[in-house]
Amino acid sequence: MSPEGLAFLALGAVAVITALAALLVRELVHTIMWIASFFVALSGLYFLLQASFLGVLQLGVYAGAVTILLLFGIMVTRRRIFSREAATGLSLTSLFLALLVIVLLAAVASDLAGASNSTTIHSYAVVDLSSALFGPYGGWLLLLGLVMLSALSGAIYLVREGRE
Amino acid sequence: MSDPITTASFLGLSGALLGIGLFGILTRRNFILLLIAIEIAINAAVLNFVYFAAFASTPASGLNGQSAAVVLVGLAATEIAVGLAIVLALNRLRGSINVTEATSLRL
Amino acid sequence: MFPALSFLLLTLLVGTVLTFLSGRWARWVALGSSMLFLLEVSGLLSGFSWPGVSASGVPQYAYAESYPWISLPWLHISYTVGVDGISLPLLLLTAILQLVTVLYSFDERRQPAAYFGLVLLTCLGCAGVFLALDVLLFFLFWELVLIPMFFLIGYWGGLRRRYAALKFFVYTHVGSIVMLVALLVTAFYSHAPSFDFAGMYVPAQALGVTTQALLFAAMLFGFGIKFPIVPFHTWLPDAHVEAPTGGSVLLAGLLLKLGGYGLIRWGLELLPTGLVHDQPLLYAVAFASIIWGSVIALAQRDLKRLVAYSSINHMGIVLLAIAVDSNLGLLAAVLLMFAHGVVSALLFMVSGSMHHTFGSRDIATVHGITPRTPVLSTMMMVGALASLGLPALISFPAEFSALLATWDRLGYWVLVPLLLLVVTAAFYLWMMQRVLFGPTEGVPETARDLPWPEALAMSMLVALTVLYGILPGLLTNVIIHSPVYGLP
Amino acid sequence: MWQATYLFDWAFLLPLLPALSFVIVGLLGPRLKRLEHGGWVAVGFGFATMVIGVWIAVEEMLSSGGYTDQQYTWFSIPGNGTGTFPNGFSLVVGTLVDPISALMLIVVTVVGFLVLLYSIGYMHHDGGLPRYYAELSLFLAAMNGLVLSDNLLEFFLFWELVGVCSYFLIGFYYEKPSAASAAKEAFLVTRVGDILFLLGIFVYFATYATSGSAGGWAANGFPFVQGNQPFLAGAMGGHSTTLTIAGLLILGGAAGKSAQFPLHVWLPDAMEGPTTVSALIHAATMVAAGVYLLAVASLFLGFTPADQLAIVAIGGFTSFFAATMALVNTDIKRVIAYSTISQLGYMVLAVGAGFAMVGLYHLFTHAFFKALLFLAAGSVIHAVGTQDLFKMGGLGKSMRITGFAFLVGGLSLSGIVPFAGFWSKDDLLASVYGTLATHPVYWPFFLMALATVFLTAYYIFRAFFLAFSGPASRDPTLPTAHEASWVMTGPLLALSGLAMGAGLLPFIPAFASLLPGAGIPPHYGLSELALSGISLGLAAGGIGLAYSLWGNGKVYTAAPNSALGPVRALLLRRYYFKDAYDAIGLRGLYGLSRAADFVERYMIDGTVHGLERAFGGLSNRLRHIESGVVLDYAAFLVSGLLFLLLFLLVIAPWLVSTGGI
Repeated sequence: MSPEGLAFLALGAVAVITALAALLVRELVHTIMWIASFFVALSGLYFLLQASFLGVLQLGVYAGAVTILLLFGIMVTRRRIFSREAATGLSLTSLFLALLVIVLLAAVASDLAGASNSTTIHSYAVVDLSSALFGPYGGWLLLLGLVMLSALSGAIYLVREGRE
Repeated sequence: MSDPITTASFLGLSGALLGIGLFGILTRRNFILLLIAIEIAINAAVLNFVYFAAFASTPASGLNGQSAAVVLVGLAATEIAVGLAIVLALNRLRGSINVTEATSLRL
Repeated sequence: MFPALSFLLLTLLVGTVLTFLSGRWARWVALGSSMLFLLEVSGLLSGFSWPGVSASGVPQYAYAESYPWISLPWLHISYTVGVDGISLPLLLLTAILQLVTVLYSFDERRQPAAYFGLVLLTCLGCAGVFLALDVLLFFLFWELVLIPMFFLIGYWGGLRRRYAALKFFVYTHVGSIVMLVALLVTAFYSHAPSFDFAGMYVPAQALGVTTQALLFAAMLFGFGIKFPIVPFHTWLPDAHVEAPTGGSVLLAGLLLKLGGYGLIRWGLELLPTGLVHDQPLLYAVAFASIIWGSVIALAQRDLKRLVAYSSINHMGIVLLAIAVDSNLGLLAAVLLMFAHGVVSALLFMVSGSMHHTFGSRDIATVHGITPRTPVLSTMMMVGALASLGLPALISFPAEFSALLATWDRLGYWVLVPLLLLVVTAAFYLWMMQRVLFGPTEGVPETARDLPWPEALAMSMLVALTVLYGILPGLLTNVIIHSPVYGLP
Repeated sequence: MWQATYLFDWAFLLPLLPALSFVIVGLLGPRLKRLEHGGWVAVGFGFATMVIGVWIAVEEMLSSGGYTDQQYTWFSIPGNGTGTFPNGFSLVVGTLVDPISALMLIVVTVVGFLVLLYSIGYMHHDGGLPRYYAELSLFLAAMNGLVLSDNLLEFFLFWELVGVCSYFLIGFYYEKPSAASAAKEAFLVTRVGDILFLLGIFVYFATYATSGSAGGWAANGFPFVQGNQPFLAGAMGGHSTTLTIAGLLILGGAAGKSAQFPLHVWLPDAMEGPTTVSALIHAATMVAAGVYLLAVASLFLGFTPADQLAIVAIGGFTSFFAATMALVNTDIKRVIAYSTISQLGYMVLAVGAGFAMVGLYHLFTHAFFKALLFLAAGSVIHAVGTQDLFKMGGLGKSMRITGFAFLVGGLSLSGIVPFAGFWSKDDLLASVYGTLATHPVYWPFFLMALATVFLTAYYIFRAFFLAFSGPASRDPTLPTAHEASWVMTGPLLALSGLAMGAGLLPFIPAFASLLPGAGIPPHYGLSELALSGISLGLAAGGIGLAYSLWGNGKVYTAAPNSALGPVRALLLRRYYFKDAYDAIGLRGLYGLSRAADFVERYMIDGTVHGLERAFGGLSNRLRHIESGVVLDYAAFLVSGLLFLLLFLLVIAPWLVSTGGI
């Protein structure tokens, strides 16, 4: 087994475990820790796939910014929230639904087993990606910017003072 | 043991992550946990993009996948921002961030 | 070539928009626009020459225009318009009825701009239906008719107007959905190269018997609700009774014709085999409508309701004439639609005038009006006699041809519509006996004979009734220029 | 130099001139006060029509049986080489002047003109005169058109038009509910006949269109003549069942128009109209149109023996049946109306027995003496203001001309030699008698007709004696009667002359050419003379009985408990036919209609409203699914995704494997 294979197995296992843990632990603050680990594990997977820019982006945006934001949200609502997920926890129906999705997706995946015989991983220079982003995908990027802008103003509107 | 880096294994991984995300979405009532579950599901999708970008038939088409992933990451971040704003507003209005209590959507 | 039909639609559209915008001058704008419309249609009539069927067996149309509208690899929708002998008389009817409706309602006080605008919009939609030769364009105009009529009933109508308007809308809308589905299935299932009539003509006719029969039955339902056919007719009496007079006139005179026209144009022409296969169903429905409409009319006290039910009876005869599928029958169907358009318009105007002259349309309470309102009485008499099929008036040649065609196909079954003619005569005569004759009762002192706009509008219809009754050739010579008559 | 055909080409003026008069009087009548509200205009046009009509008839006599046909296409469909009408189809209107239509022209235009003239005096005091003269002119136009029709369709067209004129004129006094009701009744009952007639046209049409020579009927509508030959009976030889049905349907139409049993009920009620209208429309012309139709049909279309029997039966029975009802009636106009039905029965009988021309002969004489009787009765009504015979009396002294006219009419109707009625009725009875040897089944109907001679003489002289004999009127409140002006007595005298002399006209060969057929002019052999003697004896007996019971101002009253009482009641109730029809119409049809209305409101609409409620309730339940909880929506979302996945992975492959797609 190649080192990449080992790394994949390890990172994949970490991702699954941390994701589950993030949703199942009682303490909300622990959740943040687990989800941060999950983001890092995914970032590792991206590096493994030689998508270094995305890996960095994942680290920066998710493991950094999003985690901080979530933490911030918990802190602000701290006083009133239950620190634990006090409600029912597992709903059997939901669990069943989710498992069914997993099974079916796995079935799709097994259908596709061996679909890709290529073992060469494309690696891209950040320059390539950026020229793609500002070239053919410029419109998308612009759109993203607009979405972000409107989301920003929306968020500000939502949290502004004096709103009953 | 053969090389575990195959399409099936990556798809299985992202499928499992999506399932975990969905599970969270369906069961968690804490709004923040809901957001986290959504993030897990989105990341499962991004993982797919990155994987197929890496094993695309041509380098150019691989760039497509990575670009989409970048846009997705951006969107997810935006979503978190708006989501948290909603959390704050909900917290202030209702004194609770239990999503099952916010039912004014109903007719 | 000058795009005459597009010009016509454009002037109609401009006239409608101007009417909506012109406030208290609306009636004059509407009148001018209607006159222009009639003038244009007269021009079309005088220059009408039908190009016939092309060498490849595809029908062609006079004044035809076609421009691509939506063009995708799998979807070709075009703006295609044209007329032949079937649509041109109905277009003429539209122009006539628009003019007389505007004239009749000339003194409308409630929101005149909106009222006249909606009347013109309804007629625009009807004209579009008669002109359109593309499924989607046809459907567009078809639905366009629905909206102004909904508002005409719902705003200017009688006491139960909301109920009536909603019933009208729901019924006809259900019909149009089924119709659209049937048309689309015809287009897709036959792999027609485009959605226009000429493109669908040959492929649709090549469809299998079962397919055609099913599609035709669906179209019978879709178009039949407009007809209306029993038992999907109950929207009609309510809509007529509650609608303002102008609305009733357009409803009976034009909207019912849309069903008949659609069934001929898109049903019979595209799916001839289906029609033949569905003939037993068609006969059953037609007979049911003829019997039901006539028998129920006898029990009505409200004049408008009575006329509404007699419309069901007459449109049943139209359906019968279409169902027998012979060139005489189709001639009769179009002629009868025209005749019914004129006569029912006259009768609904009479009902409307009766209502605002005597404050009631109840034939059981208003008696002996002739000495007080001779003009109104004369109009009522001519209308009733024309409707019961008196020779020298417009319905006779049409009904005669229809019945002859029925005899030709069905033999002694023709006794059913024939005997119901007696019942039709009975309820009209009874109505006249009660309302026109006998000692004067239930007539308020203030009752005055018709104001001039109403008298003028009705006189025009009476003149047409007599003119086409004596010289039906004026119409039939136009009608026969259509592919359904199988002419060379 | 006048060409013989010159005026034939102008035959279209005959319907056109009165139609013009209709338009002029109808539009300008109210302004023409000095011209009797347009009355004189109508009279003028009527006179012009009479001149042209008689002229054409004379020309026709001189042309000895020629046919002149002018056709105009009404509307047509070109043929397409296939289908039922391969050569296309055209409906024509035309004017056909042939012997019998010329004969009818004399009747229609002469009586029409005389009645119009008489109306100037008779109607003078009535309101609504423009309407009256306009409608009467329209009637004349339609009647002329009917007489000149050259095909069945055109015949039907004018047939309906005279019907509607009759409707309007019966309802002339529309303020009277009885008049309005009678008008409706007349229209409806004849409408039933019209429907049968129309179906008869269809049957003939279809049969001929399939069996006739190419380009025949289908291409030319429904013509009576093909060239100069009656043609259809031969052409339809092989279709006896169909022909029988068609003949019966034509008989139905004729029965409606000519008030034959069982569609006779409307004619007595039609007496609600002005007497002039009764004279013209309901005695001389329109009601005779049914007989004319039968005659035309027998000549050009042909009847099968079964048809003939039916026609004979209807005619013979009606003549007797109507005469019985006239025996007891107290209304002077209704007595004459029943006699009209009875006489029309004679004509129908003759046509059915195969003597169409003899039937028309009687139609011709009957038109004059019956119009005379009505106008004389009108003169009486005009003078005394009542129609009740039992209030009148002694009018013979104060109204000598009228009394004379009524007497002439009565004698003619009774068939007393040498008045017009004698010749035609005698010819008719003799002709029918001649067929008894070969058709013994006609015997009962012949005997009924013979008995009717007695009844006729009795009831018309009963009316005569009641009105004119005796010292004075029985009701002292009646005004003193006196003769009206020349416009009324003039037509009476003219018609009296015709009622005396018209019967002899067929002995002139030129005139006889208008009635080309067996029995014209009458032939008097030994058996005919014997039959004449019998019928003269019967008529004289009837007159004698009437005189003994009612003469010199007597009023016969039967013993209170005699058997005549219930019979009289039955006759006065008209054998309950009208009551039965009212029951069918009112209770039957109207009840059915009410029931249907109930079904409509509560079952058809009820179903719709039920559906509406069902869907409303369903949606009321379903909306609770919308809990507003975001997580529930998410669950729906996931379920949708699951469904799609299941479909793609499980259902679709399964469908493909089973060949479902």
